[in-house]
Amino acid sequence: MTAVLEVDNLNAGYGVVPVLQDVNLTVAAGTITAVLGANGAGKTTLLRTITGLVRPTGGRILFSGADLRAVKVEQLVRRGIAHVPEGRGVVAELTVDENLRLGGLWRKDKADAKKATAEVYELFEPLARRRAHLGHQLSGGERQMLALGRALVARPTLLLLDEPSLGLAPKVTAQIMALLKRLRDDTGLTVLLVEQNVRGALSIADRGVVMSLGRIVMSAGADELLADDGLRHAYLGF
Amino acid sequence: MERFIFLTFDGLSRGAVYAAFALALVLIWRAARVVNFAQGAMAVVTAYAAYMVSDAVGSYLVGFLVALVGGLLLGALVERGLMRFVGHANPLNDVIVALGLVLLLTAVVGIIFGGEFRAANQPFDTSAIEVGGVPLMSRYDLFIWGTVATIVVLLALLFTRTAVGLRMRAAAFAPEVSRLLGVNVGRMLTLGWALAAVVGAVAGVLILPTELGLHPHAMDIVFASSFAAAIVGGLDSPVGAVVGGIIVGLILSYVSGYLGAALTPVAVLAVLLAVLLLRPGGIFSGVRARTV
Amino acid sequence: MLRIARRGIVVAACLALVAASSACSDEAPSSSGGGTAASVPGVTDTEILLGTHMPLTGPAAAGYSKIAPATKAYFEYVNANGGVNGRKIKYLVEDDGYNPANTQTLVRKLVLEDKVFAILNGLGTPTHTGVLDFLKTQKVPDLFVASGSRSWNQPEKYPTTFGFQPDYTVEGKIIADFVKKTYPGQVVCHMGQDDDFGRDSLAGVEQVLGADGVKEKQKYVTSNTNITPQIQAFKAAGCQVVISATIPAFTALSLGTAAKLGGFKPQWVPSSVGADYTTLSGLLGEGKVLLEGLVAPGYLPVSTDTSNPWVQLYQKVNKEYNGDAPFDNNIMFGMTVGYLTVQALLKAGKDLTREGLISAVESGGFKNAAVGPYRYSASDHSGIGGMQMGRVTAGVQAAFGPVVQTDDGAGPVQEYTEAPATPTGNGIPSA
Amino acid sequence: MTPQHTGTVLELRGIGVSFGGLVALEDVSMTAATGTVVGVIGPNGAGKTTLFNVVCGFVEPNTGDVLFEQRPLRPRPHQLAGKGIARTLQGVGLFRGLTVLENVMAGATHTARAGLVSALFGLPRSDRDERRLRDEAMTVLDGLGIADHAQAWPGTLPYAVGKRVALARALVARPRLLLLDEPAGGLGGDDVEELAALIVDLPNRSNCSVMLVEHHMDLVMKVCDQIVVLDFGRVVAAGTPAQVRDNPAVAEAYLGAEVGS
Amino acid sequence: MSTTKVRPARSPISRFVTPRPTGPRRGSTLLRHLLWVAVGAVAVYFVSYGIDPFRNYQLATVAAYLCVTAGLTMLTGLNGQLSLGHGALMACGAYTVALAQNEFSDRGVLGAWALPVSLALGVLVAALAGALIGVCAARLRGPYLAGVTLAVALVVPAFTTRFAGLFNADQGLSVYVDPAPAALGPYFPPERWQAWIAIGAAMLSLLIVANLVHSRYGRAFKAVRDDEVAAKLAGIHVARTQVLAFVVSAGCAGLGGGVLAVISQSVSPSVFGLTLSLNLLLAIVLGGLGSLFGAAWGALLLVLLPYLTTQVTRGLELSPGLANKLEGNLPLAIFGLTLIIVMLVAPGGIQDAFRALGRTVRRRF
Repeated sequence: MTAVLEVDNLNAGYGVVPVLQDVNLTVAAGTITAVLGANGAGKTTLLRTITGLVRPTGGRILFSGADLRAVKVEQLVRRGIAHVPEGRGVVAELTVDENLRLGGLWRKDKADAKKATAEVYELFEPLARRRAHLGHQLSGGERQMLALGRALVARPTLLLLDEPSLGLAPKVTAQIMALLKRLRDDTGLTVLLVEQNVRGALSIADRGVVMSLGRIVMSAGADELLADDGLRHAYLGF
Repeated sequence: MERFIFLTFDGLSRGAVYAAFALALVLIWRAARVVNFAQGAMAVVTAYAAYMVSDAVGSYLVGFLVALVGGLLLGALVERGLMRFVGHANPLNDVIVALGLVLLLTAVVGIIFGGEFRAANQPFDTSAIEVGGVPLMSRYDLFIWGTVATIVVLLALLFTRTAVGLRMRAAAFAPEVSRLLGVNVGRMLTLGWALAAVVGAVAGVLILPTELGLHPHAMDIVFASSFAAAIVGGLDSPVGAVVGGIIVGLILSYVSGYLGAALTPVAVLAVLLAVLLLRPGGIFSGVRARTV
Repeated sequence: MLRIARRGIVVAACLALVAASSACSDEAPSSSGGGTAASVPGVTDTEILLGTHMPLTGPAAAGYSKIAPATKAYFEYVNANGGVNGRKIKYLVEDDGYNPANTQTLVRKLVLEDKVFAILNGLGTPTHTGVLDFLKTQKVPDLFVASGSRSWNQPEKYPTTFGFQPDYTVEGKIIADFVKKTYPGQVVCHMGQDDDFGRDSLAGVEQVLGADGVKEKQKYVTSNTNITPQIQAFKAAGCQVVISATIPAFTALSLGTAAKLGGFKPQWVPSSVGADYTTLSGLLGEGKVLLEGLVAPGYLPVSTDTSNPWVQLYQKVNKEYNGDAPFDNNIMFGMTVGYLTVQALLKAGKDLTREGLISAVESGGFKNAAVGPYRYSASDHSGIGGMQMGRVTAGVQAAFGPVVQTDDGAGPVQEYTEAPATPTGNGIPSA
Repeated sequence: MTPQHTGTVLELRGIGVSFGGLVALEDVSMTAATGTVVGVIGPNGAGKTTLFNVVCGFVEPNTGDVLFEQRPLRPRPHQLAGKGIARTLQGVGLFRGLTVLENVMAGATHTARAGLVSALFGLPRSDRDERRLRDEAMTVLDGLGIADHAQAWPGTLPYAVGKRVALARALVARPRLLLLDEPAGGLGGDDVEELAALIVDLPNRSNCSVMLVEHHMDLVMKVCDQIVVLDFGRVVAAGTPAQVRDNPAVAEAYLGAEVGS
Repeated sequence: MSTTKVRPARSPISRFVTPRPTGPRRGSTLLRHLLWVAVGAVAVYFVSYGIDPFRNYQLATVAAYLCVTAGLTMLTGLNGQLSLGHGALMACGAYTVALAQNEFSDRGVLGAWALPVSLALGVLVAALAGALIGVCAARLRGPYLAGVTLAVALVVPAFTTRFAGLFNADQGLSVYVDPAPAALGPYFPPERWQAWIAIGAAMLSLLIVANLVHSRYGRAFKAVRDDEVAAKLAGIHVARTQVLAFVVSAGCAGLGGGVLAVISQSVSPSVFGLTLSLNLLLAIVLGGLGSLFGAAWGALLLVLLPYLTTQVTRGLELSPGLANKLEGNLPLAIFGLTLIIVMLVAPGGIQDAFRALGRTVRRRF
């Protein structure tokens, strides 16, 4: 198992307020890693720092061996990293079709971008029916599908997913989790998943990482985390 | 009735230019959330460039093209060289820098070309075509309408049909997401300024022959009217800019014609209040976001 | 408390800064005027300091910004030839951008800081009106104000202020008299700027033609460049002669707009303020053919009349001392003001005082490029009283007909018969 | 630990809200007994915040009535504090241009007596009023254990302290009903424990009933006397924590079933 | 019953930030502010004796602008409402003072009380106009408010022309002002008297604004600016607070306008055009938004910057042709360039730059 992503001693913050402190994390290829923790623990900042939306104040981020700190945000998608940000990042003023086109605009291989788009419509049937609708006309579930679908148009090797279950009915959440699992199993996609729905996330994840106050306080196999009542209670609050 | 018809057509042809100029303001607002107070001064600079070239070459068309290219360059230059470096600690900083730019550009134009009015070239006959004794529109008015309509159509095509347009819209609405999707947001911002400056430059070249002529301050009043137009329509809406432009054009014409020229500023204020007190975000404002 | 303390300190610091930047503190009552020549502000054995305020920038600068440099150039010419009684004239020009707030500050700067001997040819009615009281208090000669307002002619209220050009009412009467005689029975209309310019002009016109002698009256404001509604109203009223109290830009705009409205071609008779052919043809570009047949009064020789000795003199000075700026009526105006000033200074004598200068102007009798007489006396501070009509023929503006004069009251318009003056040998007045 | 009041502090009857055709709340009825803590739970988008907004007057219900202390409430947000209702916002929601002390003093605005004239001229009346507000604010800050931060700017505070300041700003108004919107959001384990103790104590110590929206189930189960579960804008369950916990509908809607592999 | 224990701040930032003490202090706000007004007044008294009449006039102009910028920085900086129309509010004050003074003079009822009464009327009229605009403004945000207030700035000439009988259109009115009291001596320069009047007004304006800012209203202004929803929940009537800020700031503008009318002894519409309104905005932003100090810097800049740019360019020796082109334009270009550079170098304005400098110096030593 090779590491797709390695985070070494990462520090980051907003202004003078530190948010990440000495974060170390290794994500193996073809696995799903769940990042868990309370609001404000730094999970979202971790993802944003990895993709360069927040400038790290110290440490390294290696993606397939290359340091990401030197890579511009808009170049990441060309390297195979897709980030679905918090709140899903559907451009509300654009139509479903335009959102999906946006996902493949950077690609030279227009034919494959088209093919990928078609695959997304196949994968998420409800989207196909709402091609011409604007982003803000979609339901929460449809938006999540759109954001995920748009990321997949890029055919990424690493998918960073921030709270996909936010505000979704349990059934929809379950579908999305199942899809992630399938993508990992079928295409070898690597996923870094920030989730509050701990049970849902751990049920598909290979590893779980628990953050608190900007640090990683716990890192273990998903099964281990689910099984250990003490850990669960202390860090996950259930 | 004849007077009313006359004033209506007069207002419509003015409104067309206000619409184009308001469109330029809307473009920048949508791309960068800045009301570009330097729009008028920038249009003056490009108009002088167009004037110089078309005078030297003797072709209106060449001058027109110079204005287009000049606008593109100037817009990009202003964004790349200046606006990009303005701190956003407070949204007024953009306004102050734009005002500083107005002073600077006006003074430089004044130094190079002097403060005299210069006759602006016009490609067409400006005498009005009469219908039933009422002079309605001149060929030049039709040219204005045609050009403004072309701009609106081209912009619509650009934004809805092309990849660049899609990128620009995405970058304006959701810069962060766009970057994650590989869009160079900084470049889109530059392009937005450049496009807006082109539209402003065209509006400037169009309106000058109907105004006093070319002069460092030629666009001051046009800017004020067009800003009002953009606000009436809603700063986020290109359609609003066009409708707002026509509304302001008509109001100015009716008030000038029926109540006296001196009262036009009062009329503009009244229209702004009437519209904004009913719709605080302009006629074509979208749904208000949830605040809690 | 700390913040307040710091605030107090900085306020004090600000004030100290102002204090520190001040050159000196002058308790001497020099501003009250009088005294010997040695203590007269702005006058030394070698120099006379004059100041003015002009719009050099801003929307109103067009044309006007050329006046002060022309005056200055004429002074340089005089200085190069020995000056006035051995003193060279230094002319400080302040740009007020036609904003009265700036005029306020700049005129105070000229008087209080630069200590000019007199304010000369300050331009604009709204701008200059604001400094009348100040100049009166300071007893500073306020010569040859560049505007046709009647306000400058109030010797009891403002004893140091003098006008220059014929006021707008005088001009209105002269134009109306001409129109009445030349175009009898035609429908006459009036286009006026919506301020004292338009109002005074209309008053003069109606004085001659009667209130019902003007069929359609329209006004414009400089902040609204769409005057199509006004012109259409003239057309609808069937106007045949339109007298206009318009600045050049709006004269041009009126002509251009009228031409657009289905060939509406009345006889335009604009005020001299807005009738300079060079300026107008620049404004109209290819449309300058519209100026053909334009009739307007003037109080100075037309700048294009190269046979006129004054024009020749001024062109020479313009070439040598004014960077050969495009020669037009504004330069004529500026140089005539310079000439008149030198005349007045010479008349005031070697022992130059502010009171002396004022008496010198009040004693009158100046003759120079002006086609009509200067009316200066102790009881009349208005300027030139006569005008001559001019017409554009084949692209050349030329004077024709008699010089006429009148007052701004009910007095008649009558011919002025004295022969025009010519400049002395080297173009510098002698005592 | 005995409640001083009996009866209901807040009653909602058949509240319905829709935004442009989208139903946010449908026929929601519930009561909050005086001196109790009522929790509102449910998935995001279930209508919890909308429900708070109805009580606060930010959203006008299409149907139904709100009764506060048995009287109909036609709330306008800025009058709430004067009527005895205070609310905290999701996140921190502090005024970043005011110090902690000033933030809390702002919460007591409705109790100020000195008028504009005394303020304009800095009259003693205004000073007295200000000192009283300041003392009250300091007392509340002290009670929450954050008096040390009184002069700090909100932007420099640790998240947990910020949330506590927001609570202080609500408490300084001496509300009889306190609406807490995700008070535990972003707090660590210890902080949540302390918060729980605080909330439980409010009805006794401050005569203040509490209604809270929260995801943190431990907290909800620990502090609430009654729990209302919302899903898709409807009440799907209501009762004591124990009753709610055992309700299968709640587990399905909110707690989330595991994904079968 | 478990009590909460005090927890140490986890983040180390608080060590680096020394918050300025705010909120009420012991002692009387009025006395404290009066003390500083007195200090200022005494300082100015001596300064006004130390400088020549023209500096005194400049000082008077700075003070007149300071009346306005103090109110405007409160409105824009502390309450977050943008106004491009304060020039028009100044015009309200100026014309009221002009009409009142001339009326008093015509009736021969002038006395020491006349000027304060006229100025008070000016403040009243401007405050009423401000209330009207404020009620509209309370519904508007950002550029929409800017647009409406910009339109307000442009209506002044329209009114003076429409009611030319009262306001005398473009030409404006001259303002009768009593000369300095005879007790000050025959050679007492009128400019020094004007400076005293203007400084008195500026001190009053600063006093009132400072009092207000340090009261619960000042707190409400900032609360509304920072978070309207939270402000409502804190019991603050948002719209009323915004209108109040507008009214007080308009009153200050009216006072400033009135003082300007008095020191220049004239009023005309083009003084109060859009340029003035924009200049006022420049002043408060360049000075440092939201601080009374910044307002003072701004007022100083408004007077000194044009003066200095003209002085600097005057020294150049140029050929007549070039001089004709540069005259007037060069100072404007320098002015524009200065604005841009200051905004790029010190985006928080002068006051902020000084504060940062002070912090650095304190940390060093």
